[in-house]
Amino acid sequence: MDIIVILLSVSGLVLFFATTVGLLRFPDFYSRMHAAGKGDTLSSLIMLLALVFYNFHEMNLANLLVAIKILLIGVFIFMASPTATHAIIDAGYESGIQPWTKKPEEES
Amino acid sequence: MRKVYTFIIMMGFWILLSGKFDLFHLTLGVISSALVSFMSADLFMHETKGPGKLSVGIRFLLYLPWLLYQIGLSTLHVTFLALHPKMKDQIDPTIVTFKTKLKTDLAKVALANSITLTPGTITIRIVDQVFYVHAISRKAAAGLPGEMEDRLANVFERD
Amino acid sequence: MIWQLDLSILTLIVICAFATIMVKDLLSAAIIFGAYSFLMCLLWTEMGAVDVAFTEASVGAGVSTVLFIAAVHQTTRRVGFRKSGRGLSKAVGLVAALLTGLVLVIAEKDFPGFANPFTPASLHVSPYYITQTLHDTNVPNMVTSVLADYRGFDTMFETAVIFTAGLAVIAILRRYKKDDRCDLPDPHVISAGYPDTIIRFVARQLVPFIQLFALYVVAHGHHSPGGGFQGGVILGASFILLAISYDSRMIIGRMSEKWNILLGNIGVLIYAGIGFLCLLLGANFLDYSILSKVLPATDKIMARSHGMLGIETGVAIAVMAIVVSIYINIVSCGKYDKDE
Amino acid sequence: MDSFFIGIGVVLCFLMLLTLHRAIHGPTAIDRIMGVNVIGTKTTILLVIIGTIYHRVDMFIDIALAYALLNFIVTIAASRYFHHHKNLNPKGYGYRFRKEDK
Repeated sequence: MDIIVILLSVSGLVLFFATTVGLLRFPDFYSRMHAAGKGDTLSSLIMLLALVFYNFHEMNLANLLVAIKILLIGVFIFMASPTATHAIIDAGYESGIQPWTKKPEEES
Repeated sequence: MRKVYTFIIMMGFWILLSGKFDLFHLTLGVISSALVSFMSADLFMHETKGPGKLSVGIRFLLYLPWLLYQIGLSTLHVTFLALHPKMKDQIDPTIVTFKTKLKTDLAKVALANSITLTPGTITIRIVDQVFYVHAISRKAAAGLPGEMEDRLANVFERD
Repeated sequence: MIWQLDLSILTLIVICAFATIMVKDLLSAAIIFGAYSFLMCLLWTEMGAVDVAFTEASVGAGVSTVLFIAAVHQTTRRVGFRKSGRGLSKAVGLVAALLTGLVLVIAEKDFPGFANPFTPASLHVSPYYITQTLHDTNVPNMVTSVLADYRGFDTMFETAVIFTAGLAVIAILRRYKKDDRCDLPDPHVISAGYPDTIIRFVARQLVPFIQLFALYVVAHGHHSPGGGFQGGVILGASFILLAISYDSRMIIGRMSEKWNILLGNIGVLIYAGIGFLCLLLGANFLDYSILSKVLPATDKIMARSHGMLGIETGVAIAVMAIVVSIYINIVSCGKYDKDE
Repeated sequence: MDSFFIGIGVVLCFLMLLTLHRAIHGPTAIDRIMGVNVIGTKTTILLVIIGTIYHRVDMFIDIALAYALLNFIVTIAASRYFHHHKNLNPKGYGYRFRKEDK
């Protein structure tokens, strides 16, 4: 059981790390948003799943309720995170950020 | 009618949250759920048509595993791009538009969020029937709207 | 206390605090302050102060950052500062800060050591609360019982302070003249952009869950962290979410100005009314155990528990009304019921 | 197992530090909103992890739930600002003591 928990949380951490690196490395706002919006959702879900497994070591009502609440957090993140991503990128589009393209001299 | 549905859903949510099943707390739960369904039932079920919802819910649950698979793919895609040493050669961002055939708000929102969660694309905005999508590479842009729209049309707009 | 986490979170907090001061763009400062509040909540949680952490979570994430952004929205993003005399004022500020720091450092040595078990507070007051709370009041969460019962008087006047703050905001911002023009283009702003289907839909689905969660927090303040204040703030935040994703008419339709002010009054009245009820029944002010005469099927201990629930409800109603009223008055430029 | 979770918490804090660079440095205010949104998600996870370390998840879970519900509001409010004020990065803004201020 512990092996599953360790495996899941380490993979979640790796995905979080990739998200953060993407957040720092991508060239423009829109591509950074790809990193922030996508990497975050799945890695949070994986981490939460690991915590559910860890807290569910023995079967009783209290543990079951805690596990359900952690899963509820996952559901709300799953609903809210893409919407927040959309809100931010929409604000960027509205305020007229130029997307980065292969040939930067063509714009301007 | 929609107040009753909202009340039932809220009561279920309360039982999950509360975890206390004595009479006092259940009474509080009934009062709170009634209050919430009085305040915001019209928000929660804006366009409901009644009991036809159940089959839609079941089909949506069947759609979720495919979506999770896509999310996994997209995360791996982003990871690959972020850690690639010559990342700027790999990406080629564009903004594309396309017209959808979905009609209800629910289906459009589900499509928009699915696009956001699948590899290489993010929905920027919806204006009436037209989606503005930012794609990180030409290949991702070419795949729009693709399979997803058909699946969602199957979920939400089949009679 | 986990020192590894303590240290890393503290580093982040210090960086955030400096960044908030150094950034000149006020909108960015408000946003970074949001991150500061997240980290602060983590620090409280990590030290085990769960109720304080909950307050920080609900206020920081739900209300305060939104109010800052709304204020920046209605005024300006620019920081105003004088060109001349900056050197002198900075020198004066530095001297004042250094002097205050020196005084604090000197005063620090009179304090008891951190987590010292032999201070007067740890020897007399805390053990009583720790050992007797459950026996006295049947409330497992000590913080709730201390706030609402043992020190109910304090909390009542805290509620009154919040109420007064709401009144002050109304007195300063509200404009009653019909022809009073606002310089800004649209008084109902922050949200009246084009209709964004996705945000509206998701907000609509989330609002009932947020409201029910708020009521759950109020009702379960006895058993888990939370209580009237946090629940009220979250309830207010749900209305603010509606106002942001639609526009402020959406709230005004649900809660007109008259109702809003009335609700604020009712909240404080519930609190004071329960106190006076105890007085009428022949006990001290806010001594809930006497309520067992009125409430059916309760002994004295359960009466204290139920009395606390009553005043928590009052606090929640008052806080919710005040939060909504402050937000609407800032956003609509003081024209709450403009269209009516 | 506890020390494993403490290690995970410290690594998450380190990642938050990296994200904070994006949140503080910008370049635009929208990048800052993005950074703060990511920090908010990480905070939610870290709250549950702290609860796990203390073996009282039932106490800490409510705070995490509140964050999962409320984190969304700040992001939307901040991004709504740009529907009315379209000046993204006006001149003379940024850090104090930069050259163009003088």
